[in-house]
Amino acid sequence: MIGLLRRDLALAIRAGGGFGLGLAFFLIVVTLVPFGVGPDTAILGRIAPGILWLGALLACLLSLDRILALDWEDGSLDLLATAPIPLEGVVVMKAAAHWLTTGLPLVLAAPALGVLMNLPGPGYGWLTLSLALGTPALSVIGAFGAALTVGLKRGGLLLSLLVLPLYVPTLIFGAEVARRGAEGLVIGAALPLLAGISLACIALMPFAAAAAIRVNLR
Amino acid sequence: MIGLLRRDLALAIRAGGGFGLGLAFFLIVVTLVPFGVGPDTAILGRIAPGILWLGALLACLLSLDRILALDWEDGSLDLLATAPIPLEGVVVMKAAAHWLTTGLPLVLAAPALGVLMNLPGPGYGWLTLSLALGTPALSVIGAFGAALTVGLKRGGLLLSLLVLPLYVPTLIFGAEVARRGAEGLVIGAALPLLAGISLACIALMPFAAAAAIRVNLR
Amino acid sequence: MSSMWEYANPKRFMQLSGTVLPWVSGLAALCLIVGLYWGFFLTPDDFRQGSTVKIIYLHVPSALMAINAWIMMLVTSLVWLIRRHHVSALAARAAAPVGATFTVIALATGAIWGQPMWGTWWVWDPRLTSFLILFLFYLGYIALWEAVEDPDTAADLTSVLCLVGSVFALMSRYAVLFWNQGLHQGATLSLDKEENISDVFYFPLLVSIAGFVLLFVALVLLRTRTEIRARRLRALIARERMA
Amino acid sequence: MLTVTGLACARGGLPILENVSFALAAGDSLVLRGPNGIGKTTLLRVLAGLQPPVAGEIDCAPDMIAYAGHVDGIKSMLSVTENLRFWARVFGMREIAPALASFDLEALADRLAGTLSAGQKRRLGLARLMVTGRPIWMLDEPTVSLDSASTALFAAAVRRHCAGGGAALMATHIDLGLSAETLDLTPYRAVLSAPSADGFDEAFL
Amino acid sequence: MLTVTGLACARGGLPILENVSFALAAGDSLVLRGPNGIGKTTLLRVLAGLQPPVAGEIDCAPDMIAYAGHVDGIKSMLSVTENLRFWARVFGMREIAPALASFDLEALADRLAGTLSAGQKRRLGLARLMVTGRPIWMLDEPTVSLDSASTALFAAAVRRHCAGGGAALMATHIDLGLSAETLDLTPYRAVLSAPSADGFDEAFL
Amino acid sequence: MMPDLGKYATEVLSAYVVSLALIVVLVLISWRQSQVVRARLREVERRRDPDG
Ligand code: HEM
Ligand SMILES: Nc1ncnc2c1ncn2[C@@H]1O[C@H](COP(=O)(O)OP(=O)(O)OP(=O)(O)O)[C@@H](O)[C@H]1O
Ligand SMILES: Nc1ncnc2c1ncn2[C@@H]1O[C@H](COP(=O)(O)OP(=O)(O)OP(=O)(O)O)[C@@H](O)[C@H]1O
Ligand SMILES: [Mg+2]
Ligand SMILES: [Mg+2]
Repeated sequence: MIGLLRRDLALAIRAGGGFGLGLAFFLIVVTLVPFGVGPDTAILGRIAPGILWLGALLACLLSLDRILALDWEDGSLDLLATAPIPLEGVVVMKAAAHWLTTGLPLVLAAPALGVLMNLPGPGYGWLTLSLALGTPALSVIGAFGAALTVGLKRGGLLLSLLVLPLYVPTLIFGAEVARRGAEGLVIGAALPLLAGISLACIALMPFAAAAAIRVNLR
Repeated sequence: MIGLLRRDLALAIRAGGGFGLGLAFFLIVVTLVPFGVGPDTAILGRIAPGILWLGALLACLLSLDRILALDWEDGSLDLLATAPIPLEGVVVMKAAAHWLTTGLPLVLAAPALGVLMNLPGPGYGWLTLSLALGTPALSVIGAFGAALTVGLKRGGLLLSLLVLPLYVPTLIFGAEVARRGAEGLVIGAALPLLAGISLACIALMPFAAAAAIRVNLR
Repeated sequence: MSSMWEYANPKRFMQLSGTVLPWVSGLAALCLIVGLYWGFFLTPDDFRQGSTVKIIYLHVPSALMAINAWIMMLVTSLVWLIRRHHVSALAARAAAPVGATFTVIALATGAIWGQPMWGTWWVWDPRLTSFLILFLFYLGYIALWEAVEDPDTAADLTSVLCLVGSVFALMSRYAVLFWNQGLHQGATLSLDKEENISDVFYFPLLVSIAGFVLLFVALVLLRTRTEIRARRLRALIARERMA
Repeated sequence: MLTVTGLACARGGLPILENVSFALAAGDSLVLRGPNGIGKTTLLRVLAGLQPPVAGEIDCAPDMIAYAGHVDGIKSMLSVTENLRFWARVFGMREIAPALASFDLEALADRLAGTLSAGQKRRLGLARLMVTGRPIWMLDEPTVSLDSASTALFAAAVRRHCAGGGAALMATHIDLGLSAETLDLTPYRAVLSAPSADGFDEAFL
Repeated sequence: MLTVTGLACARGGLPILENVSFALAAGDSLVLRGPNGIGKTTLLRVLAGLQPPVAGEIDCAPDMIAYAGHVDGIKSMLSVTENLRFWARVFGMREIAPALASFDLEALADRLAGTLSAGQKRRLGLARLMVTGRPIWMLDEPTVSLDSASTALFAAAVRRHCAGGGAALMATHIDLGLSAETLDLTPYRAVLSAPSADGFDEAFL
Repeated sequence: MMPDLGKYATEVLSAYVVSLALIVVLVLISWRQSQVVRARLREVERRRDPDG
């Protein structure tokens, strides 16, 4: 299974800088927001936590279809399904590779982008923490979505459509933690709830995803 | 060439509702924003034109890699390149199909979503107009990006990275028109500039895109 | 014999750059040390900006070179597209990370300067914004080079991207100006302007700019030599495998 | 090793093969034949456990089968060695040298798999079977794009595998030069029973 | 119709074939042979104009060639008829019935192409050639996955095409039962001249 | 020796440190790459042509 993780990381890096690209997309989204919204720093500061969370979410989303689609196309998934490792393990490893190449860099880069968005001072720590807790859930949920849509020739759009509603709770609590942090309020229940969602997703989603893959291979 | 357009439209519709999906993504992004940003209506109204434009842009972006990648994978692009229609024409038709399935529905749906975002009254007409003028440029620029990255197995991310900075002028002028419209200001030069960018892109980009495809097929 | 294109031949280029490189590097180091030392230690504080003027010796040269590096890439890309000299394409590839680094330096020093001057690290000022966009173009350009396997294909695609990108970078510049009138300094270095910055700051700045230019040239020469060698290495290995 | 009795398979909701029975013992190799569209691919996928059978029994531990389909599961951005080593790890094996040698891939070992020609890719796909360490090979048109020398390599590899106590089940249209039994699937084509006149039974059939 | 003189082609920056010369007249069919990786696919792509030659001349109007590569350009979400009709429109033709008939596709005409078996897909890919209306067919391993009956259909289609004044150039490893000339590419493998010792000439070779 | 930077010392110093660090890193990376590629090329050429 570690072999699978290593291969996926190698592929992500070799196939054009897996690490860099998610990050670059995040940077771009954050850059584009002021063009849309206007350069007023007060407003930008207000919406910064939410937009940073949304940007992270979209950066994750955009790379989701790589989780399984390539393996499906070249037949690797058929072969993995008949290999001596459980499909659940395959899903976990693929989600982990996705998180390492997309989620983790976002967590590390978020403070720098916070500067661009005039995030208020106390927000930086909370933003990073909330992303660190929340992005694993995004990757696992995304793996489930990828499993549902694997084999359908429809580009990422259907996948996004399925996955985005599932992202809503994570987004709400994550952005809430970041916003309260930025405004200096008490964080409250949002943080444990966010952590809880992540843990539950990591524990349960792989089974759903593996079941979906089995159905799709049929 | 019309045959190509018709085929692409048929494929978009059959392969999982091309029309619906871009729209649905737009809808979801726009609904997620209040979760991220918080439900304050005054702020939402302020940022509405910008967010709607950004949502449209991202919805376009997400479906870009379908413009050429599928045709590359199954060999159709090789065959189209040896067919008696010029590659430039192929690019135009593919961009047109993309616009019809993604840009046009967004234009039509934008007013409805404006309501969700508390877009101020006078903004609706201008938002629709700016999207109608701007989204064709998004599709053509996207086709160029797709041509650059066709044949690279790297999912949509590299494509986004290349295309998003190219979207900046269109986004700025488009959002500017929408914002000024919403705030009841004079629109001024932004509108003709937006139209000019769209026209220039439509006139010139297909040549660059066709050149990139030729290089990639080599 | 006298054609400048001769140096576009890799062999001639390797010879020439081999002899020139040590001199350029030495001169670059000299100018940088002199310029930055002069600027940092020997200039007075500005009456308005205090000691922060000293940042100008890093900020302005790096900003200038960040733009000029892109222009150089544009020219070499055109040469590659028109005359198909490999050295030209490889020089563009070699220059991109250097330009990107200069862009980062300009952004970082500007941001650090902004904190005391404007009270914020970052504002969406046109000059700053266009620089951020330039940085994005660098990123995309470098990513495309890395992503394409075949070197000639990569050269062609990145050249096309560079051309199209330049046009869009210009358009973005105007769009951004239209969108927001900013806080940033106007051009104070132009020769025909009345209120040029005073000579105390001016001369060390010039030396420092010369240092950055030479540093750029030296780095591009060095990296182009590496790229050429890597190309040959690739060809030789492929050939070994075929045999 | 593998015993199939009364197997029926469906594809796209329609039954296509019925009542297939055969047995494969250690050392056997069996060639599936039949016209295009008879259901060879479907049968192999059912046997490999990728798809449930409609009826009948497959008597075989699922971890004995190494399946190779129409596409090869090759990553074009990894080198030939890396591709093989990955599959070896997944199947808990170590050695990839014999696989490289059997399919004459040593010269290509460091090439990115994406730069191989069609036949070279297929050789790599077949070499993967040798690093699974599993006794039953199930191959769907293994010799597609192979030239005669490579086909001979493949036949030799199958012969060695069977001699070593393995078994092979292959669907193919061409002659492999193996002394294998053949099973023609034509007689097993499913006959659609007339749907029950009053409609609507459990499987809509 | 097609005359090739002294052609050299490269792949991945390396020359692989040199000095290939042949001519194809109306009514001719020529089979390219050679071991895996010799460069058949590359040669066909060069001739079809998808890739520039390194040296040599190709004397042929580019709009005379219909190319069919390793993959078929079939859209799985369109039916067989829709796929064919699309290509017919692109090439300015009308009739698709003869193409369907020649490759025995009538029974499958309304099926989505994605639900065809490997051989059925390939038949559809070959049927596409007939709706291009172009005189020179260039085929890269056309009979992959075809059973013997379909191979015979294909051979008959080629024979009819050549009898009607067309020509065909095919790369294949198996015997098609056509009375075609063959061109073995093995002797044309490019010999790499020793690279200049001090390196760095224009092409880095 | 050290000029008095007044209340902006951190800003000025950090600007210099960041810029010089970036420049040094870039120079080092370029230099290392050049050495690595040069060594590998030399090795391949020797392998190809042992006496030359
Ligand atoms: C992240 C923030 C900043 C960026 C990206 C930035 C970028 C630039 C650029 C692109 C130039 C133009 C070089 C040229 O075209 O000649 C420049 C020049 C200059 N900048 Fe900044 N800048 C930033 C912040 C600042 C700040 C905060 C100050 C001081 C208050 C400042 C002062 C100057 C000065 C004095 C020049 C020289 C103007 C001239 O002579 O043309 N910059 N900067
Ligand atoms: N989704 C589907 N709906 C209906 N029929 C289908 C579907 N998918 C496949 N089929 C049919 O099932 C049959 C069996 O296909 P299969 O791929 O198993 O054939 P095969 O024997 O492998 O043929 P080949 O030699 O061409 O590879 C074919 O007739 C095919 O047309
Ligand atoms: N990017 C590349 N870099 C180096 N060599 C390559 C590259 N792509 C292909 N080749 C080599 O070029 C040669 C020609 O490949 P080509 O696909 O033309 O062979 P082919 O004759 O069609 O073989 P097959 O019968 O297996 O289809 C092969 O040896 C292949 O390994
Ligand atoms: Mg089959
Ligand atoms: Mg081939």
